[in-house]
Amino acid sequence: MIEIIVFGVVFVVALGSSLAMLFAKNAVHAALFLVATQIALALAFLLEGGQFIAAIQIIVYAGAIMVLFLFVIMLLGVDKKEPLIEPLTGQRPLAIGLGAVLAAEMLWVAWRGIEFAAGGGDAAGRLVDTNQDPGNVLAVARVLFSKYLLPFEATSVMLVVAIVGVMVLARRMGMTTPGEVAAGAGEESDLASPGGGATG
Amino acid sequence: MDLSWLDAAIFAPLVGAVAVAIVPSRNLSTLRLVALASTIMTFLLSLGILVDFEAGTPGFQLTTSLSWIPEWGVGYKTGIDGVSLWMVLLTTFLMPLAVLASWSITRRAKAYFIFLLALQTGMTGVFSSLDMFLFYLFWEATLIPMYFLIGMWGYDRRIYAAMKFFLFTLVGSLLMLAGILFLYFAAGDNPTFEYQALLGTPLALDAQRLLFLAFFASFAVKVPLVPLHTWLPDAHTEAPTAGSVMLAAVLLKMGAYGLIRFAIPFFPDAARELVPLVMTLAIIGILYGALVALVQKDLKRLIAYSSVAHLGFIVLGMFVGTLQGMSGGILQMVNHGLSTGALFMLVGALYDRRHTRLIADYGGLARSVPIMAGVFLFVALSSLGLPALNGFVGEFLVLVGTFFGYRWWVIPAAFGIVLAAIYLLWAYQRVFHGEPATEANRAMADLNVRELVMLAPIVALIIFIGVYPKPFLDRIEPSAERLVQQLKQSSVVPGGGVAEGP
Amino acid sequence: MEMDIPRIELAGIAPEIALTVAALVILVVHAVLGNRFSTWYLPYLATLGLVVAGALAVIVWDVNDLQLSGMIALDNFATFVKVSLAVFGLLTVWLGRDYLTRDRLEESEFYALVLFAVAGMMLMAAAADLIVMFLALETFSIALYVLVAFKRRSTEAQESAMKYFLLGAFSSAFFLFGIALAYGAVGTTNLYSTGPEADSLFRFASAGPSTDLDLLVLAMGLIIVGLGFKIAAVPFHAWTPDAYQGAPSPVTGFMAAGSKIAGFAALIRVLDAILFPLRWDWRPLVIGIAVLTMIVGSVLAVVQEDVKRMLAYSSIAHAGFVLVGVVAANDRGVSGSLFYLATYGLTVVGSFAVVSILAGPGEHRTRLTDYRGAFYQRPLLAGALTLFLLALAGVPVTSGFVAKLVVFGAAIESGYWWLVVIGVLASAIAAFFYLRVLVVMYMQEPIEGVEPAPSGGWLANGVVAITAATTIVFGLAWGPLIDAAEHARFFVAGG
Amino acid sequence: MRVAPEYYLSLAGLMFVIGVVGALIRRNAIVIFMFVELMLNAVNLAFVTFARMWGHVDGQVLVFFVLVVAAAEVVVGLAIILLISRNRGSSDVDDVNLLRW
Repeated sequence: MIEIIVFGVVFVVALGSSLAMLFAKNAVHAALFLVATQIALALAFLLEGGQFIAAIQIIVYAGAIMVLFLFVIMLLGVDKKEPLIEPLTGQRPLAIGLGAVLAAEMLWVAWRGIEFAAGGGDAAGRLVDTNQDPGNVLAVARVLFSKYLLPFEATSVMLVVAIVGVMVLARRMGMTTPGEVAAGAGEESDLASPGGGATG
Repeated sequence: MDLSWLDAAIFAPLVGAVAVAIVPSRNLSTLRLVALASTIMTFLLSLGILVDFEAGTPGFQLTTSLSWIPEWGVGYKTGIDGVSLWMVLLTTFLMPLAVLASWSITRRAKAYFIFLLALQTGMTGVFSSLDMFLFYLFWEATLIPMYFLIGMWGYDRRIYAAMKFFLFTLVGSLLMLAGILFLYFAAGDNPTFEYQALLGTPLALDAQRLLFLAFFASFAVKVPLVPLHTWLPDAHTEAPTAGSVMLAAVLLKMGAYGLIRFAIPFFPDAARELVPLVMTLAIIGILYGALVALVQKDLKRLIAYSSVAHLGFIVLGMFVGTLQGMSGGILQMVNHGLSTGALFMLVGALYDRRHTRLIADYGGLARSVPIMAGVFLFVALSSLGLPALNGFVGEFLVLVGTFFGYRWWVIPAAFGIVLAAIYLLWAYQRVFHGEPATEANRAMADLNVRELVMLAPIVALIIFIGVYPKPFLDRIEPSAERLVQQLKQSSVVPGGGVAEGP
Repeated sequence: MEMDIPRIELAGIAPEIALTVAALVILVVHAVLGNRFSTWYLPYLATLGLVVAGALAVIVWDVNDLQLSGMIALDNFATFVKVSLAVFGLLTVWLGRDYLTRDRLEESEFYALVLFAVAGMMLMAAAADLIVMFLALETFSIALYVLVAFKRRSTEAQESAMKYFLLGAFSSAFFLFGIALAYGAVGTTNLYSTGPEADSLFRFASAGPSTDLDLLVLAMGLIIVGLGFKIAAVPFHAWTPDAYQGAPSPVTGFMAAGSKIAGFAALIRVLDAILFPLRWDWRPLVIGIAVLTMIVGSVLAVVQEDVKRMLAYSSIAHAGFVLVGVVAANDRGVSGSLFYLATYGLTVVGSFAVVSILAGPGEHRTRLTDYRGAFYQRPLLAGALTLFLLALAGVPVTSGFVAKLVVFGAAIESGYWWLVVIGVLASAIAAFFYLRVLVVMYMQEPIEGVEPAPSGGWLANGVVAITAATTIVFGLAWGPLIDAAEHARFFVAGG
Repeated sequence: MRVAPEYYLSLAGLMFVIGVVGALIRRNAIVIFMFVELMLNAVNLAFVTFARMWGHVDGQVLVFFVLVVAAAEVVVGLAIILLISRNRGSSDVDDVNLLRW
């Protein structure tokens, strides 16, 4: 019963904030609505037995990533209204039409597509059991470091790529004269650190 | 490695092209001489083909078969029969003359000769390929050198003409490529590109129709049949002399050759069905080409349209389904190559002297350049089919063949000959008779030694074929007979739509 | 529930590891040594890494295995793609060396990012699990976003990087949602069954219409959309012209060759191997995309005035041609597509090498009018570009022709002759713009008073020579390559 | 009493669609990027929902990967956006016309 009530709240908040993002004229407002959505989703994760995920959703997403967003928005001072001219004639109605079709498809599949018994039996109950013993974090860790070992390692490479990339980009910001050849990787850049921070 | 004279003749020009590439580009006369020597060498090699060729047998001779891409059933397979024999010889015969006709090319001569020699390999290869992959390779390989020859050394509207030529031909040949692929997979479990293995591939009638049209698209553009001919006047007019010569004398024949070598034998049922259509197009071509030629002001354009008319004759002969028609059509391919080639060379000689192609700019030349006038008249007479000259033999055979096959179609065809007499003689009269329009015409120099050397072999052959065509017909007829038979065979399988695929 | 650590078998990812190590070594060594000793050794390190990676990929030829808990497929299909990628990477590094020293850009990061990108692309080709595929895709995409913005002080380049990035992230989200739905449908993201009772996408797809497929079909559609962005298929191509134009030419060549083969490798594996039983569901979508891609790519290329932009549209059109092979979904289709991608990659890297040299320092000369009379100023480069363009147009004697032949052949074998007719007509349209370049280079005179660009270094010229040679060789003696492509089979359980 | 997965999925689907529409119709690069993040959030919800449906934690692990990817993307993406605004000398990052050919 609690799940139904909380889900109702989550549903309204998540969907409402997402819609509000669409209509927010101000980038800061949009970012804040996104934060609201993410917090609502964290609640949904809790409802569905994903405690660990719910926690990192708040910490990484709402915490690190969105802070970075807001930081950049503030830095650029884009707290102003967007021009409402259509970028490409008909792009807006086209996008909305496409969205409507996609939404219809999604809903139809959501209600038609999963009728077959996934996994059989009381699958959700099994997850509850897992979360009791050995507990959600341990269960996630076990799967993550066994079955998903390779993807886990792959993410580390990806993060290195992102860090190297940001270093390159950051060096392009300070550049004033073309003759100033970058002095190699030893020259640490301030902007490289958010890359590390967000992933930590 | 069992290579024949044929393979040597195909690749000798490439060796020549490499030799030309080595010569420093400043050294114009050496470039010319190397190119000339290479083409003459090739011609001598091709005489070896003539020696080795046995008259009276219909099949392919001097065949070479090498494995190339066994994974896809592609082989290097060459060989010739009575049809391709004369096409190959026509090519190798005209090539040294085309090089001689290129003396006026002084700008970027090195690239010019390389392209010209590459073109020769492509043309010879087309006529001797017995593997569809190889054939397509050579077929397209003629396209690029010709494109550059027109585009780089042509006249004012050369870029337009080169683009048009390339794109028209490419669309056609790409459709043919799709057709070749379809045929390739239709052949059975062991797909192959080999020509003789593909003959008689059973196909449903509607598949045959589509495939015939795909091949026909490619060849009809090349021939060209009205209404696909519009690239031809531009390309012929804008090309440099040697380009026009090779284009008219050989490249157009590739289309007619493709029709009888591939389109008809592969899809005889569809071909039979479409004979009336093709013949109608041929007749339209004869009349249309002649009528349009009548009103041309540009000498090269006039000859270009005369080609449309002549090729109409050739295709007519090939599709009437009689031995005379087929042999006449094949012989006429040679004849047209000789006479039209010579006409283009003469116009090129005129252009070199006066830098204009307009008929109105000339007049009264017979007095200043009597030899040239004489040769021009002679070649024109050959082209319009005067008895005792080569054109007569071919056209007469075509008309006889048409008469046996489709009696009433002879009338428009014969009318075409009359028109040819009118436009050619009228053009001759306007250019060489009357009062010289300008001082330049009065002071024009007659044919020099080089030009005489280049025209004399053609003149000799024109007379030879006109008087004594037997050596030619002896070799053509067995193959022609077989081609006529192929039109009468059937390879249709009942049922099975094309939609299901092979 | 005890943890079962997977057997650590590294054969499947050895090339990726080698590349990662090489990239890190390059970064660290350069960071330690700085610019004190010049940077001549960096391209050698990168070359070494790529050669080792290629060799490590080759030695597992004919091994048929799943490794690391079924995350990596060790099959000839992956090997073929990996070797091609190693070659593209090598050419890019060599070309990049020339470009970077000319434009005085930092080298170590460039090589490192290229190596990382190659590693990501290789992983994508070998991925036997959708999540690995996704991570690999993100790895090389991130590297490419940065590489596109690599030019210094070029707002144009940076804007194109942003556009590439935004659309790339957008498409990733589609891909990811597709993965989520596939996971929902099957309960795993794995493509192959690792054990007798394990579930996999393949097993599910093979079960046929008895199961409810709606979820999977939608997932499939979203995955196709996501990968469609990477291979630059219409209507997901909007980033391509800008990114290709804005990126440094070596990077553009690398994107066109590597990104395409990696994206297609994933697409082919998912569609032609895993979801083959569902081909009647995905074929209409892929056919539609293929037709649109061929036609739009060819038609829009005709009106371009910038050579790089034109080559971008040409690369879009080529994606359409490869899709024809994907649609065929037979053995010849797979091998033909691989052949196409490998030879197209070499040709396109070569064309961008020429473009890079002719564009001069700062890459200012890429407009069509800048190529006027190029043949008379740089005959060999112009000749090579001619060869590449003819190959792209599919003219015989070049590898491009054979590539079209095998792909179209596969489609005809599957009965899609009408798709082939559309394809050949599109390539005829496409020929028009290649001819335009030839016209400008050969049939127009150079502009008076404009100095030709300085000639490229020996490395860049070497890249041009190598790619030109392969373009000819694979056009005439294409037997060995098509043979290898035909042996590039997918992993088969128990096979 | 549990809420059926259909409801969660509907929410995920709708959020995803809003993300798509927003990314297509907005013009500010940062805002477009936020909509992409919204799409990724929808994906996370779908993963978690399916994880419960199948009764194992694999889906939750996948969310972890999505988060890492999102973080890496954000870092690079925002760096590019910052770079442009710096080089243009203004904060004007509007007019990202994504569908221009």
